[in-house]
Amino acid sequence: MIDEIVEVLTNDEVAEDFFLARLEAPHIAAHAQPGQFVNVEVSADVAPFLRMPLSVCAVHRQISCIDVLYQNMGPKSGQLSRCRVGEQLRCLGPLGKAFSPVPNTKRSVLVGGGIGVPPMIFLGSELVKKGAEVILLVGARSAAKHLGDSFFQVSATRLERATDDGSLGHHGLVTELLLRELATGACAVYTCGPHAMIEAVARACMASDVPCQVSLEEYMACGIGICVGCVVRVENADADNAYADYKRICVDGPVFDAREICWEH
Amino acid sequence: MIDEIVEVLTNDEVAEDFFLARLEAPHIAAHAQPGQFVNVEVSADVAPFLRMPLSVCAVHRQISCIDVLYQNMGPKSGQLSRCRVGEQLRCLGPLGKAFSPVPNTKRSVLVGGGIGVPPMIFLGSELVKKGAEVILLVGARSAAKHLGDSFFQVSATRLERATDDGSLGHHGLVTELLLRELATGACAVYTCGPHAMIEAVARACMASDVPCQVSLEEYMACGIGICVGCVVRVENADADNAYADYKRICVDGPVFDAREICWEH
Amino acid sequence: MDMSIELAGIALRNPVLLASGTCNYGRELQSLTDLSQLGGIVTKTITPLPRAGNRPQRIVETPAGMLNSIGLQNPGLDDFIADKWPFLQTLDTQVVVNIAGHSVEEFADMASRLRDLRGIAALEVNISCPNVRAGGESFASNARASADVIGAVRRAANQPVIAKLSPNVTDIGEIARAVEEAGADAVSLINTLVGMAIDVRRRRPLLGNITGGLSGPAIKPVALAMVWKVSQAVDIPVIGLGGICSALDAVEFLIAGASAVQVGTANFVNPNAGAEMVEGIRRYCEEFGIARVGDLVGSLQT
Amino acid sequence: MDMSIELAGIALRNPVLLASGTCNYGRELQSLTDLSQLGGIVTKTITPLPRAGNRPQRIVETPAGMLNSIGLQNPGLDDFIADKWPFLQTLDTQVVVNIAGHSVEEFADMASRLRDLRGIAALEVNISCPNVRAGGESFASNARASADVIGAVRRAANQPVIAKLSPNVTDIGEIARAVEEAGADAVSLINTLVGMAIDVRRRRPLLGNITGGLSGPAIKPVALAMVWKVSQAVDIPVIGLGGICSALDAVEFLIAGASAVQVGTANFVNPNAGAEMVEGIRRYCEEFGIARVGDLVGSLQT
Ligand SMILES: Cc1cc2nc3c(=O)[nH]c(=O)nc-3n(C[C@H](O)[C@H](O)[C@H](O)COP(=O)(O)OP(=O)(O)OC[C@H]3O[C@@H](n4cnc5c(N)ncnc54)[C@H](O)[C@@H]3O)c2cc1C
Ligand SMILES: Cc1cc2nc3c(=O)[nH]c(=O)nc-3n(C[C@H](O)[C@H](O)[C@H](O)COP(=O)(O)OP(=O)(O)OC[C@H]3O[C@@H](n4cnc5c(N)ncnc54)[C@H](O)[C@@H]3O)c2cc1C
Ligand SMILES: Cc1cc2nc3c(=O)[nH]c(=O)nc-3n(C[C@H](O)[C@H](O)[C@H](O)COP(=O)(O)O)c2cc1C
Ligand SMILES: Cc1cc2nc3c(=O)[nH]c(=O)nc-3n(C[C@H](O)[C@H](O)[C@H](O)COP(=O)(O)O)c2cc1C
Ligand code: FES
Ligand code: FES
Repeated sequence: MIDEIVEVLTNDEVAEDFFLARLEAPHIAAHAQPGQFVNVEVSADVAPFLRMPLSVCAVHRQISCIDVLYQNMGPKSGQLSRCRVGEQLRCLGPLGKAFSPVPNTKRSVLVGGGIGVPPMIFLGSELVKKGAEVILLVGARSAAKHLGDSFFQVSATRLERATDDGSLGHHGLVTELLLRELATGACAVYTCGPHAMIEAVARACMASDVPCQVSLEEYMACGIGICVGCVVRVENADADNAYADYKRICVDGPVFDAREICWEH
Repeated sequence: MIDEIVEVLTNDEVAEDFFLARLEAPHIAAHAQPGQFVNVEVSADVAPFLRMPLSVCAVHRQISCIDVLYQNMGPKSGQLSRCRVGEQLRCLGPLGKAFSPVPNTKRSVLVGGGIGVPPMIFLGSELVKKGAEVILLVGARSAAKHLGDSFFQVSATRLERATDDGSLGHHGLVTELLLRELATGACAVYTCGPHAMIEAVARACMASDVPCQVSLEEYMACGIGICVGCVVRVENADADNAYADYKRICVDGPVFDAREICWEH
Repeated sequence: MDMSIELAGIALRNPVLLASGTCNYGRELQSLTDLSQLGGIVTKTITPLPRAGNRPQRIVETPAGMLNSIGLQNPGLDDFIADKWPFLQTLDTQVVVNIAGHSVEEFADMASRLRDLRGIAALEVNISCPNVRAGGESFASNARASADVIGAVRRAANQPVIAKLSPNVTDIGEIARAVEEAGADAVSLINTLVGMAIDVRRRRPLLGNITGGLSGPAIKPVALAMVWKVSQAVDIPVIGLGGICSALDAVEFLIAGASAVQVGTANFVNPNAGAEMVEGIRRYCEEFGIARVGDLVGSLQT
Repeated sequence: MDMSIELAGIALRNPVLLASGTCNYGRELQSLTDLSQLGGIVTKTITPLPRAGNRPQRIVETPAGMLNSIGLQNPGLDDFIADKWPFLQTLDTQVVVNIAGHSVEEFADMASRLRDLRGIAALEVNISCPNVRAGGESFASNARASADVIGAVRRAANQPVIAKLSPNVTDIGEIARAVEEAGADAVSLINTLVGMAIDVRRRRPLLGNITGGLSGPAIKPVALAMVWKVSQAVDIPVIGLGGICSALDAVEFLIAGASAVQVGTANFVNPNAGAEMVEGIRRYCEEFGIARVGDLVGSLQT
């Protein structure tokens, strides 16, 4: 993990409010694993002040690049979307713990939603490379909010979509698609997206004893474990050690085993 | 005076750290007089926060444009220097009181230094148009810090330069050039630049009873008289009214008669 | 969509006022904004006698804010009545007159001399300036001194009295309760935070007065926390200000418990900020189905 | 160019330390910066027993700053001694250990249990947390309570004692004098300002703990004014912090009277900020012909 000065090679709107940026980042490209993220300084000025955490969406080792896929929803993402090709940014990474594919499982089911899709794209492509069967389930509010098939080409052996309004794929929740997959046979599940979706996926998997790894998000300041701000409550057996009630998502995660997380509340 | 949305038509470095920007500003171009300024919102974000006051350097009524000439010396000017052609900015103006050319004086001597040169360029061109004899004296630390002759073509019948290091024109202070002019005969003097220069010019003129108008600068927040921040101490006859000790440069100035200003301290 | 607010007996067209010292006495803004779009304006602090204010430099920008050391330069009460008020009276908006003095008597004097002025919506009492008796410590930093001033003004005035509180205190809730007991009809907060900036080349303070008052977006979180705290400490209405630049900033203050807001430093960056804010608050209420802006006040769910 | 500083008997390689709670216990920064380039680091506050801290959301950005409500999540003294100290001891930089408790006794206990730990440069006492006896009001908001804590720690400790002051008070100079009399060897300021942010869509506080501590560039002018004020109020050395991001920010604090500075929130944006600052201060001194960085301290011309 280093604080790399990266150059913006491309930065284009690829779907409604979604931007894809390619960054020349030799160190990060060489080491990033699916589920890991980077913390990008989108402006050298005092506002926006904090860096912007972004999941690695793809790595292109031969050209020393990584891709990040982000939604324009506020000051930081807005600033990043205005970055010009050729600009240089400080980019800290790769950060956090990656997914650790469950050994000898032929079938992997990936469930992604919203800004949780990028890490699924990266994970899917790595699993496909290893010759695994990868079912990628993607949920969004409407067809317009879905990324085009091209984004998933190398990331899944089968792609299924769900929309709340039925404008594309399954009319309903992506978790309903998951239940079908869980019913059809043994598999391992990996998920990232809105908290409600992740929780539903985790509970479904735990209910049917399917291994499930979740990638969580929380507001971050440092991304490297020094502010203790980005925490999630975890199951803590040791009543005498309240310190272990919360873990830092940026260093102990963002990927956790579903059973580690304290889902109530 | 209005808060006009202006478009940046050009924005180029024209001398060491000096930028010339042409702004399409129909209202301001139609009304701006020499000595007046605009207050430009260089960023919509919270930093830089305040607007940047800029003297009008030239107006091009036929194409509804104004030129501003600025030095890159910090956050606001840096931000402005990065503005791209086609960008739109809020620009409040024209602001402040203009120079009021002294009636029936054939000879006008203009003394400018540093970022005080732009208003002299504008004033000079208006006086030359009126057929007056205009002697423009410009001072700077070194030749490199001087603007090229092209900037002064239409603004003077005679241009003289001074440099502290003698690398161009008179070796010494621009005020020494002024003394020569004061000695050669009747004239009216107009000046803008570093405070020390303005004060020397004002004192020299007052000593030889030559009418002198000075354009002052002070740190500004609003530029329209509502913050009472940009004040200068003036001669105040009325001992009972301390309120009159200070005047607001943005609305009562920036142009003052040299005799109005309280020069001590 | 009902934008009106009733506050300490003052009927406001909407909850947005311009803050004292950031709109002078109204004249300059005439040509740049429509003051009749606002709930009201608060005039710059006037003192019994004319004041010169502090020596320049009086302003410097800081991260997401600014420092000022104007020092209450103002024409004094006589000139205000003779020259400023006739114009202010013609405005189609509520005008709150902000006053300050160096002793309880000075404050009371001003209030009684302002009784006769028709059309003053309220007096806002700036207790943040130094108390000459108590060796220059500000009235606002002491509950007892604050109560003495407000009590005296309340007795002398025939308009609603708003106590303007300083954030430079250990417990602003205590001060708020003290002025409420002394008869304040409302409180407004916050005034500026004490701050400083240094010129590292000359190793001198950037401001002629060494320290100044910090305002602007930088202080918004502090102001919001204090407004929330005070609105729980007192029963009189709270007017919130401090770094409010956008409609959503204003909405945060209303939700935290403010019945109205004041726009200060934002006027310097956008002289039309107040009017634009009124429109933005209206849009927010429509989007979230709020019928009366008053329904937002203190609606924070904790 | 002599960058060294001697402060309350502690020899610092240079005047730049990392602030408590912004470098955890040092480990995480190892790979991202060279801690031996720094004057020292201050470890995150430890309490007698492990603490869970506050529920999330614990962080939110604000204009030129951020709010945090970590709530002193820490492993407690035993784990600190067993697990954190052995690593800290190996660092080639001064390590200041920051402690907190809920009663005077808890503070004193911790100090005595830390006597045996070899190599602690100093104790920094975080008196900003709530005093359970005095119904949750923070020690730091009361001169007497602050003095009681510092006095007890001073008697129990065998290292220099630094009192870390809160800015949320009426007169920080008074608190500083009180802890000086109680035996503090130095004071550090400022801790965070109380602040708040509201989610206008859900009309809820953005932080799980409702309010939080404001830090970052936004508070720099406030911190600088307080450092200047305190350095005139006391004779013991002052350590300045609050919004310091650049070398020139640090220089402002030294000129205002700080003998050393701490870098806090800036670490989150640039984990190498401290080391870069040391270089920047050196360049500043060279440019302005300052032979010893100590010559800058308190050199403000007013
Ligand atoms: C590990 C991790 C990986 C992420 N990966 C991606 C990604 O691949 N693509 C993507 O579009 N977004 C991703 N995000 C979210 C992204 O970092 C935030 O949406 C972004 O910071 C928004 O900032 P803003 O100023 O544009 O919007 P804001 O208006 O500031 O916030 C919009 C939303 O983002 C949240 N947010 C803002 N700042 C932060 C922060 N510093 N840390 C965490 N949440 C924040 C806010 O709570 C709010 O819900 C990731 C976040 C984390 C923690
Ligand atoms: C009436 C008037 C006309 C001006 N005309 C010109 C011009 O034509 N060309 C030009 O280059 N500059 C002009 N200036 C100065 C210019 O506005 C400032 O230099 C600019 O704001 C610097 O900001 P900064 O952030 O780039 O630099 P900073 O690092 O902020 O400051 C650099 C210098 O500018 C001063 N300054 C910073 N902000 C302001 C402000 N808001 N108001 C006044 N002074 C400030 C500082 O005191 C410092 O001395 C004018 C100023 C005034 C008041
Ligand atoms: C330049 C300036 C002058 C001010 N003058 C006064 C004043 O005369 N009386 C007063 O009560 N408050 C005065 N204030 C304080 C503001 O009314 C307001 O309380 C403070 O600035 C915080 O709000 P803001 O961040 O929106 O500006 C002044 C503020 C500024 C920036
Ligand atoms: C996330 C975070 C955690 C903090 N934790 C502590 C702490 O445990 N103990 C302490 O004394 N100060 C703590 N502080 C306060 C800082 O040490 C510092 O006093 C304050 O943030 C102001 O400095 P800054 O603006 O440079 O960050 C914390 C600050 C932040 C932002
Ligand atoms: S973001 Fe700072 S600890 Fe995770
Ligand atoms: S800049 Fe505000 S009064 Fe002149």
